[in-house]
Amino acid sequence: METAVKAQDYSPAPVNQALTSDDKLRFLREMLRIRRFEQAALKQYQVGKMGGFLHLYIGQESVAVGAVSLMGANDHVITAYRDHGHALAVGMNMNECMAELFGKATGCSKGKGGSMHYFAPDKNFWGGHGIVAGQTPLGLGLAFAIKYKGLKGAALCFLGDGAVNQGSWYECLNIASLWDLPVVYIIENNQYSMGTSLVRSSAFRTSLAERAQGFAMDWDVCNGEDLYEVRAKVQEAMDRAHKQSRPTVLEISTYRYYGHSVADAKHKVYRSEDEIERYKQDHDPIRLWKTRLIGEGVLTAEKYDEIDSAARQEAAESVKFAEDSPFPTAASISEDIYFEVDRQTIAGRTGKHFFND
Amino acid sequence: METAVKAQDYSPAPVNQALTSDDKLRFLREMLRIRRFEQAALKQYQVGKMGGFLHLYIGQESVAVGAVSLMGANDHVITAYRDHGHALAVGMNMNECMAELFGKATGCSKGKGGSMHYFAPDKNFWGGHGIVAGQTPLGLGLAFAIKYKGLKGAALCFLGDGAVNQGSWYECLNIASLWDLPVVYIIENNQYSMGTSLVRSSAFRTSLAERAQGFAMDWDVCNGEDLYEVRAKVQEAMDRAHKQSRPTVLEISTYRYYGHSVADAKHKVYRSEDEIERYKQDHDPIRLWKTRLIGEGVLTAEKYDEIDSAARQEAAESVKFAEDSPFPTAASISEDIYFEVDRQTIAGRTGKHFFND
Amino acid sequence: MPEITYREALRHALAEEIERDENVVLLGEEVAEYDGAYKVTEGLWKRFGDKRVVDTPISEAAFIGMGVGASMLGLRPVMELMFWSFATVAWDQIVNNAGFVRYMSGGLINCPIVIRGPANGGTNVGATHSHTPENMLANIPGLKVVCPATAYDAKGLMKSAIRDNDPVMFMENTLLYGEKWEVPSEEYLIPLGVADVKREGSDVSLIAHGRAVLTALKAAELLAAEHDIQAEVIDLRSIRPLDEEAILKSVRKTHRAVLIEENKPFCGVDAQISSMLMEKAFDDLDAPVLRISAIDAPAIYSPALEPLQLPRPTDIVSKVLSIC
Amino acid sequence: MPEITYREALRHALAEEIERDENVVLLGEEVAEYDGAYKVTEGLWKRFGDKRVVDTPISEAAFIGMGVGASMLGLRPVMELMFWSFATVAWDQIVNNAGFVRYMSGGLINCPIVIRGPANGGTNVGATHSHTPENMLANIPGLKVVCPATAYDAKGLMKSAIRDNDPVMFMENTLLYGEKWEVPSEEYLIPLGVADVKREGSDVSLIAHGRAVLTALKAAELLAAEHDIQAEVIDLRSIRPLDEEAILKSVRKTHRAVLIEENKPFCGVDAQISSMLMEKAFDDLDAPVLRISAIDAPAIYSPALEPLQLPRPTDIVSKVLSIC
Ligand SMILES: Cc1ncc(C[n+]2csc(CCOP(=O)(O)OP(=O)(O)O)c2C)c(N)n1
Ligand SMILES: Cc1ncc(C[n+]2csc(CCOP(=O)(O)OP(=O)(O)O)c2C)c(N)n1
Ligand SMILES: [Mg+2]
Ligand SMILES: [Mg+2]
Repeated sequence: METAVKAQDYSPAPVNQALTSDDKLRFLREMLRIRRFEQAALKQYQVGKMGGFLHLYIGQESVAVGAVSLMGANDHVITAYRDHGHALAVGMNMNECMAELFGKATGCSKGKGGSMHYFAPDKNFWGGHGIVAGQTPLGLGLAFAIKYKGLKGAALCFLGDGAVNQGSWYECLNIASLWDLPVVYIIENNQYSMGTSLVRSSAFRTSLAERAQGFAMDWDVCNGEDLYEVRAKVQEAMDRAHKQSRPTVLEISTYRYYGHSVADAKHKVYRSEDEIERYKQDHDPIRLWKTRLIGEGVLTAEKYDEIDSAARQEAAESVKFAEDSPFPTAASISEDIYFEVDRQTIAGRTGKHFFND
Repeated sequence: METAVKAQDYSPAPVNQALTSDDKLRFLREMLRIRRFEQAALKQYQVGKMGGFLHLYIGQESVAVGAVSLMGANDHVITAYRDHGHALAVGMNMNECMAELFGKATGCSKGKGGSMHYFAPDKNFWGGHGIVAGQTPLGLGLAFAIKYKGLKGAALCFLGDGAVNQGSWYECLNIASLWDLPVVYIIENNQYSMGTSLVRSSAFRTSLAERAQGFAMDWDVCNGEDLYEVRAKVQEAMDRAHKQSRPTVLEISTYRYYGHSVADAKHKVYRSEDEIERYKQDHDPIRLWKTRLIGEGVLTAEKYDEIDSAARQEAAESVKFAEDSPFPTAASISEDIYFEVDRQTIAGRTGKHFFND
Repeated sequence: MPEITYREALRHALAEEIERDENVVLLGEEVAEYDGAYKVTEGLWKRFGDKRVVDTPISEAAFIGMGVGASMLGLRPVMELMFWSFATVAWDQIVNNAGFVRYMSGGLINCPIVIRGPANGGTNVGATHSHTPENMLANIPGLKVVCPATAYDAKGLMKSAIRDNDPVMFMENTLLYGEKWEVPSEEYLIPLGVADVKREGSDVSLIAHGRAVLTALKAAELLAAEHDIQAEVIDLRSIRPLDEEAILKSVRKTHRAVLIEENKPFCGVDAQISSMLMEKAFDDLDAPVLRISAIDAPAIYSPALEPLQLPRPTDIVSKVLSIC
Repeated sequence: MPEITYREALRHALAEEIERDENVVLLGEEVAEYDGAYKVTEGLWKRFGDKRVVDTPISEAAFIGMGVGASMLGLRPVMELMFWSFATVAWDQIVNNAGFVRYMSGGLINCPIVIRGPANGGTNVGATHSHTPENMLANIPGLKVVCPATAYDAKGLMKSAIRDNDPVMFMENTLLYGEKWEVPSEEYLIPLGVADVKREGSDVSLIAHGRAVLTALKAAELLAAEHDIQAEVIDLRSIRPLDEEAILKSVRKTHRAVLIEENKPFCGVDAQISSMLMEKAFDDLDAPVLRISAIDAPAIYSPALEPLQLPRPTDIVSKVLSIC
């Protein structure tokens, strides 16, 4: 597999020109934090510290970090179940994320949501959604609310290359275009939906993003291995949202190194090891960014190791934090269902809300 | 309103060249039968002979008649709730159709389905579906079955210009294109979905059909006022289905003279009387066909009147038939729910199927 | 007190809440320029404009999900489903998004959304248009479900639903839109979770929700007039939260109950009520609690037959006589 | 008799029916080349090829509807939902198409389709992936609903479901896929609508379906061993059609019943069973029929907590002791 889009140099893009060395190192740090967090999580999963699914973001780090790096106070983000990257990128800390995987009370969702359902509304991060493409109407709603409130913002809504075949998304494209809603749909095209390659799941001409055209909506494709390109193209889309209140579909080609989830035992059957290796060697976004920054004189090998060690360290500490945290109490199973009940408002105290006896 | 597509002469198309005078008169007869049936139904609705909704097909007759005229033994058709035209075009008789509106036991669905739910599987007609776009996955299934059985056939699936904004249809487009299924989606673009004009419900560039392009599917637009054009364009799509097992989206512009349903009291508010009159004067498919056939020397004014009278007569008789027919028995409410119960098979006699006591 | 229709009562509730809170926005198919398919929102677009009353394409999954998303950011969308039947194409958004996002976020999020529209049989529109999903949606912890039977209740409950900080599924009835009841001109609220004794009685409790309440009231008249039986009629009004106390209080007084609903019987709301009475009023009952539901078939079209499919006063009378 | 897993039993049923009837075709996400997300269809694509075992895009609404449409033309599609939870995006197709098309066509059409997949909590996949919609779907006249608890039942019921000429919603359980039971090598069928007495007893009836049957069996062991109470365990197997006779027979013998299900309580299947017992076994009951369901909250993720949310043997024991 080659990434669908050939690399060009996007470093001259204004949004990249404006970056300081610190910014660039920060992106490296954020990508490494994601990768090390995921690796640590994988290890813990394998020793039975968590249940359910674990969908790793490794290989795709540039997408979340690049896109989220452009967010301002009125920009919001929402994604699917492969949500750890976006969560860390918006500034959630590893502790709450790892604890969530462990099902601990200190998790970002108090152990109630698990890997697929991270949330941080205070960081404009609205999840973490388990039903494929289920986040796409919600993302539309974020955009609707932004516009309704008269704010200059955008809703970034991520979805996968398999998710594009859920119909609700097309309903969203129509409404977004018809009503001029500031939503940016980012297809993270990692070439597979579970064990199904792109061409086995989707009929398209040049790209999936082109499907937006029939809705009179702007669209573009983007090589996700290059953080500069991600930033340049996402910025274009966000400008369109901020300045014209117009939506965009942006398809970013990327790749996942691991299986669909950790339970995916066949991911070296439906694609070759070779393919995986090639991506790691030639298209790894962290490796490419590192090379780029060294070339720019912003980074040294030592500095890289230092940042990487810190990320590993943070991940290790998050495991310890998760390990040491308490499980939710049994009583908490029945909390966080109704706002009114949780707050014990009059509404929450009126009538029977739960029916176990 | 002008029809979106300018008229060209499609009479030279092979499929039209092949027509005999009798064929041409038959199409006239079928269009008139639909119109007179609908007018009779309207009258009966207004005097309280039926309940629920009544969605009239008047103005759109050329679409159903033109498309259905091309069907062979292995071609199937399915549509939405505005289904009387298609039903009569496939050869259902007025009696069973009118009786269904009256809710009589002699109705095509024994009075159980009503106006929106006509069926005639023996005539390859699979309904009549009340949920907007709900027929589109079913139409896909007809195409799947045709192909599975190794038959050379097509599924004609009609939908409205409002229905295109139901997501399930896009899922169908993808599967149809991906799997080479012989389905023809015909958008009957009558410019309105209830009280909402095309531009208020849909974002598009040149047409709704163009949305198929992103799914690498052939598409076309068609001026529905001209029966020759309808036949020429539908034939192209059916050839594609028959010969290449490839799907098509064909958007046929048309117009409805009455409200969305008879209950629609505002249809001269959301569009002008002028617009309606203009269509009736300049774009009426029956009037145009009549003029055409007179020009071709196939029809005389007298012959037209004769055909029209027969259609009116048939409609009047169907009212009488419906009137004279019995209502279903109360016991029949509980029939036609499970095949196995209806046939009193062993499966149907095992366990409790109904829970009123 | 002025008499107004159920439809007007709803409209007044909507108008008052739009005026009261700038975050309230109405959305749905034909709700604005067309004034609503059933005219519940008549005049509101004209009065409040494009921003507050919004026509949507026929895209229930997207626009219901959009409403949920917008509610997460603090709007209070009131979404019209032209029929509750069309919830079938937005089921995921209702259940998984509106219903579960609070829980899955450990309480970080709440969705102050109202989804409203008619949910009833009896109008000869066939099986696809006659769904009554109150039982299914009340099965979902995280959702609230309300089924008003009168104009008075409709208005007071709607205002509470809009102010509620949880998602409320508000089920109206097209057969009631044109019916009139006394409704005060002054503002009032009816809390969710409080049943209403629509008629006092001592011999048997008729427990119902939605239009079945009116059927029960008619049955109660017949029972009094023809059989000297005083039936108490309890209107649940709100299915979740549910006023179990009111039900128990009545049954502990009458010792007999007949449950009436217009839904299909299997796992209907009344199955839940009956099982609750079984558990909590076993020793109070002098006879089995009986149920009357719609005849267990998809809604039939035939205008001559459909009235037979729904519970009638005489059906209730017979059931009552069988245990009294 | 050989012991095979629940998963293998299903697979054998599918393979046998594919061989028997050329109209049987399996469709779903990852069912073919990937061998199935839960490996139920493992090896079938290799064995039967592209035509009979088909991978679909992630488009449940379209492919379930497609299956219904194809079944109208005489195919017998067996559709896998990777999780029954994903039925939320195909609800319209299941209810309005599969459920109602026969009725609305006055009996002209039937839909011999099976929709199958796991429907259960207990695997720490969170609320969006833990739906148990048997109550909702059994509410729909026109649909059939089956919930096998053992490999033996799974195989026999699956074969009947595929041969049935009505739409059958077949709900499996991921926690059971790897469990083994004795299953004969010879062909056999288990009819829909026949409950199974999984354990005979005289003191109390434990009535359950799906995995809750196994929990009930464990509880019965505890009751026998520790409390000298002989519980009879009735496995409903099929929810609609329902074997009311078997339930009544057992309760008329034991005079006491506890109902157990893994669904949420409000309008669960056991609400229906309890209301039926209320009506038909009122005088046979020596104590109220009690229910145990999942704790009434969306499914919690936490692996430490989720086991507490589902009914446990000890929960059943306590309930039984409260009435015995
Ligand atoms: C409606 C629905 N159908 C199926 C699934 C099961 N499922 C979870 S992820 C997935 C694949 C999605 O692939 P893609 O959109 O490409 O995202 P990626 O996993 O590659 O990030 C599937 C089939 C689901 N969660 N929801
Ligand atoms: C899912 C769903 N939403 C809404 C409706 C109500 N409804 C019935 S027809 C209709 C308009 C459809 O317009 P269009 O597709 O253009 O078809 P036309 O009526 O013009 O033939 C609407 C909104 C419905 N039946 N189903
Ligand atoms: Mg992917
Ligand atoms: Mg239209």
